[in-house]
Amino acid sequence: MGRARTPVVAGWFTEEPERPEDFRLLGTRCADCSAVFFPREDDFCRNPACCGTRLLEVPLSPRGRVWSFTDGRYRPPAPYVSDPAREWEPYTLVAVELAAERMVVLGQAVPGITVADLAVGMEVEVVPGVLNEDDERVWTTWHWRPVGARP
Amino acid sequence: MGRARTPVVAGWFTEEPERPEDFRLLGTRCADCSAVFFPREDDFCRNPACCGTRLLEVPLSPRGRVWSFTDGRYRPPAPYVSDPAREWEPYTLVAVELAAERMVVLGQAVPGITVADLAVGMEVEVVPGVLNEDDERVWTTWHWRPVGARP
Amino acid sequence: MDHLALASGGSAAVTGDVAVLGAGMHPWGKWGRGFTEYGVAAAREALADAGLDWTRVTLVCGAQTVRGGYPGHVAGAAFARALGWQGARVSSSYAACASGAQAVNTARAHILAGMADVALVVGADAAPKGFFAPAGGERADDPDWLRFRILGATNPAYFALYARRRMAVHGDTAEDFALVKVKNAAAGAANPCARYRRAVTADEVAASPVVADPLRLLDICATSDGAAALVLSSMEFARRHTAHPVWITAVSTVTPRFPQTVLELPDFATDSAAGTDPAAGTGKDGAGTVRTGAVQAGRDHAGTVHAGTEPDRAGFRASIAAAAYEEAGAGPEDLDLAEVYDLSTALELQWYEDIGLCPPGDAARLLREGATGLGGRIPVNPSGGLASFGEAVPAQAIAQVCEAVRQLRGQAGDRQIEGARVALTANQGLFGHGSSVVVVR
Amino acid sequence: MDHLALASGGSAAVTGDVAVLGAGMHPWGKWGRGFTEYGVAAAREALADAGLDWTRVTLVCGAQTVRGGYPGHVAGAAFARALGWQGARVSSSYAACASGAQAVNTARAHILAGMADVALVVGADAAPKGFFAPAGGERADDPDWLRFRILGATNPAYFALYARRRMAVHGDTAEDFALVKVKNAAAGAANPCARYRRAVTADEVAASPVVADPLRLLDICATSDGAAALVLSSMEFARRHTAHPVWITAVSTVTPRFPQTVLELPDFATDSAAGTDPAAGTGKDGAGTVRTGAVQAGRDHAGTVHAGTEPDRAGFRASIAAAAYEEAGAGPEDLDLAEVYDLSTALELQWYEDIGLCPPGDAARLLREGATGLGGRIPVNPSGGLASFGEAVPAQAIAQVCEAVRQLRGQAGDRQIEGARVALTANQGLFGHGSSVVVVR
Ligand SMILES: [Zn+2]
Ligand SMILES: [Zn+2]
Repeated sequence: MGRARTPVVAGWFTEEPERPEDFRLLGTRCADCSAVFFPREDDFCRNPACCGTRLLEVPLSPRGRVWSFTDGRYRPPAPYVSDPAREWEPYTLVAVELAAERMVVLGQAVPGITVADLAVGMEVEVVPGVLNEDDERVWTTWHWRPVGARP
Repeated sequence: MGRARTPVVAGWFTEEPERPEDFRLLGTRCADCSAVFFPREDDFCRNPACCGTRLLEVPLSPRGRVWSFTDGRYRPPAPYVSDPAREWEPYTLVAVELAAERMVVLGQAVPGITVADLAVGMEVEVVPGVLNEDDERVWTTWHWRPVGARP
Repeated sequence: MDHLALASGGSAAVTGDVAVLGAGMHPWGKWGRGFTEYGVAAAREALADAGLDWTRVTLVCGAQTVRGGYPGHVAGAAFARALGWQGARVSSSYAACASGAQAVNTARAHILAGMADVALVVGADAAPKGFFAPAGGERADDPDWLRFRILGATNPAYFALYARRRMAVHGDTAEDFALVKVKNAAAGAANPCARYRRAVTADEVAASPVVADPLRLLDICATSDGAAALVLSSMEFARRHTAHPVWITAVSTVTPRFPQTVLELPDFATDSAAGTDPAAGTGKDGAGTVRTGAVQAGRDHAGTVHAGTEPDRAGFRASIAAAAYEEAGAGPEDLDLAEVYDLSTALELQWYEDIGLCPPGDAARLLREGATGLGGRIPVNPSGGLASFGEAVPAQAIAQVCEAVRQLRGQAGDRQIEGARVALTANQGLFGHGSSVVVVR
Repeated sequence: MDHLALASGGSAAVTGDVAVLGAGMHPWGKWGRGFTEYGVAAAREALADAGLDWTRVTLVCGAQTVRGGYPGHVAGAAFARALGWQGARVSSSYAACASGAQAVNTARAHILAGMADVALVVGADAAPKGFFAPAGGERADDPDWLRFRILGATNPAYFALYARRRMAVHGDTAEDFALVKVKNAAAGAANPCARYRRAVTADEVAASPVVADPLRLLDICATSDGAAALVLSSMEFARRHTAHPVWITAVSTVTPRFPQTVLELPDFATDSAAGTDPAAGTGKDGAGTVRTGAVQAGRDHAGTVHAGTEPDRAGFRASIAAAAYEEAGAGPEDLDLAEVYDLSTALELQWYEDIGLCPPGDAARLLREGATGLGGRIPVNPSGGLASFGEAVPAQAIAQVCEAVRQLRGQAGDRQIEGARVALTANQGLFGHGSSVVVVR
């Protein structure tokens, strides 16, 4: 302990949820036209028919369905952080369709989930995760986990 | 000793002159139209009226006259190499007009020469110099020195 | 074609054609030289092909590389200087994979405006090996930097998401993808400018390592050095200069429409379609009417999933081609060949549908029938495509036009499509860029 | 004006004017936000100024920043997305300090070609503090990287070489240079968009530290965040839309001519004039006739040196303005104001001569007479210039046009030039770029 848990990017998800199940991706919603944005837009609404500048933080739906998925069998280049001394462990990427927002959001799957565990249309939920750790910080992120999979 | 003397850029000047006075900047001359280039062009002649591709190495005139000069009172950013732990020592830059080539070539002045030592029109000559040193190499370059100034 | 209407706001009416007087390329490969040298070689070849002296050029349009430090040494100026400063106007365009077509379009606009009569368009790159990666530094406001930092999502990862989606929605198979490679490798073997010039078998594709499931190494295009150049002119100049010019009748440079409902590089998410009615096209009714249509996902007996609230296809890629067709006054039925951006084998299939060669979901069938191979009804990527070239980003869209020009002139050698008269090129890049060019004779 | 002839090859005949319907800016400063936000703010202001909805725009032309990783997030697309994807055509231009004018010119070409009727031009930057520096990495083929590596030659070093040369050749003094700063600071104090808005005295300039002899900190422009935008349209659209548009009648985007005999950023040397006859202009006689004219240097009683084989001035900067004058069918005598690129105080003086306000060598006299100050015969940099703004590279050339528009419309407040009808802007950037725009009402 002692290393600060730090979001890899500020304001994109609940930083310190009281309970893990309160964890959410955070977007913004235009006060004028209700358009929802993730990643968040804080200055200008991107609806071309709207000149809104009041954008309010809004949690995204915690669950969605797999739109597609893949994995990374080779080490990605920087700024992705990985230990070059260790053998590369593929990670899984999931694109998830959220019903209420009618949008697709990308994320890594929780560690241990492989492409063999996934199918298009499967229900998944967002959970807090760790992207990488260094001497000073534990960099936190969001992960997608199939509903019903063991934590 | 033992650290290799290495030109900071290959092929722009005589690397190992037999005598210091044989040191020259090296350009190229188009075999078709005689246009001279510094820095060297090795593939295509840049005279718009010429399609030449045979470019032959040619030494530039060793002397010229000061076209203009300045200095650097603040530490330049990387990739200029300087020791951030040491107080910044201004260097002097000289733009020199070569008569035969009818061109102006920029370079640092030899260490110790300041703007107070220079005037537009003054005759200067090219001499070998050291740009910086690191653990493995002595990086060599060209310097301009007023004719008659002590080496 | 109902998607034509999608593009009407962003594209103009037919305003005139420009002539292609010359085309030139530096072969693709890994040559270890600077991009400027490749570009000058291609430019000199294009000028020689046009029978025009460099000093006759009044506009140089460069497509920028993102490499090489100071933005690609500012491509247009780098080429103009290397060819020999002669006072011509200059411009440099950047639009990711569409950069080359944007340079073509800038030249076209100048010519049609009467601001230039002979324009030289050049794109060249010296690409690094391996995954494209963002420049160094920390840039939390740069989506391209963030996708690597947070997701490790390389370009092939996105291609793989699209491929898996096609497998789920349309029933495409890994064998279909491999067949694209087999087809393009066969064509590339007949192209002296291609980097890879040998036949590839389906077994070789299947034996190559998985890069991003379901895509294997031979499903994904490499990164290459290369250059391509075109000499363009006004109709008037062309008619005086040559008896049989080839014409560019359309260049589409449209952007997406909000909400952009297909996940694009380098984004983390699509736009939300809630609150707007995609059917309205422009989102003008977006005043608070949040729609919460439930996602419906079902799996049929073949394992094909019918999922999602949005049709996958009414998207940006289709609108790119639609704008080109509209501007050219032509349609998919008029094409004799197409050059499309096969960043992956699966993406080539997507393009069949997006440029209207077949209905959504039918691309693999078209491929299996041999319709898109050399000798087929509508050859796609007769050059060999990115599969045979590898990507040299700013050169690639120009190289597509070079292939069209050579085919329409009957100069394509063993890959010649007999009697070709109409060609379309298409590509898509990061950050909402794409392009499509129509070339005719 | 004999230098007009220099540009005739590179520029086109007068082909038509485009209207400026709207101008907008985000104030310059150090705000700590992203460039896209500045650009959107400027764009929205320009659209509001034009009285046009964003969805009415059919072409977005971005001027790229070199910062921000993936080339400026590809400026045109970044602005189009942030304003809301609506399908418009897009382009992104890069040409160093001339980027903004190139974006204006790309918009103009599209409009004159009938490919767009309403175009939005945007440039924005979020500049780092201190010297501009090349991106990381080792690039022995990149002249911009090499000049830092080998010479430590920053941009101010080049400005200082020009300043010292003027002192030697024309007898300009450090006091003259300071007077430029005093003049521009006085104008900038009246400009709500300027970053520095207070009067500066000659003593303050003289008391500021030397950065690159003979230039002091207050002789050299800072680096800033900022944005500027324009809404342009066709003549037909403008006449329907507004009673009193302002017109752009010329945009010069010419390149140098070989041999380029003035040392330019980021070069190590000029071209050699041996082997070519500069008087011939195009170097077409370059077939081996090496001339070896001796350098003659002499010093007159005032310490002024008459040195060198080439006239310093028959150079690129003069040809930039000459092409603009030719295209606009105007000359320096027609100008009511000029906005020129005062990267350093001394460079502003150089521009007086290059745009033809006075003969070579007379710029300091013109300045001392007060001719170029507000209230003078021909005010230069009534906006306050880079001295008051600091450089936000892709925005700056657009901001110059914004100032011209406000002056010509009579909206310039305390810095208004009465009855202004013709304005010229001019700048020069690295790698053979420069631009000049003529705006009239
Ligand atoms: Zn809104
Ligand atoms: Zn030559």
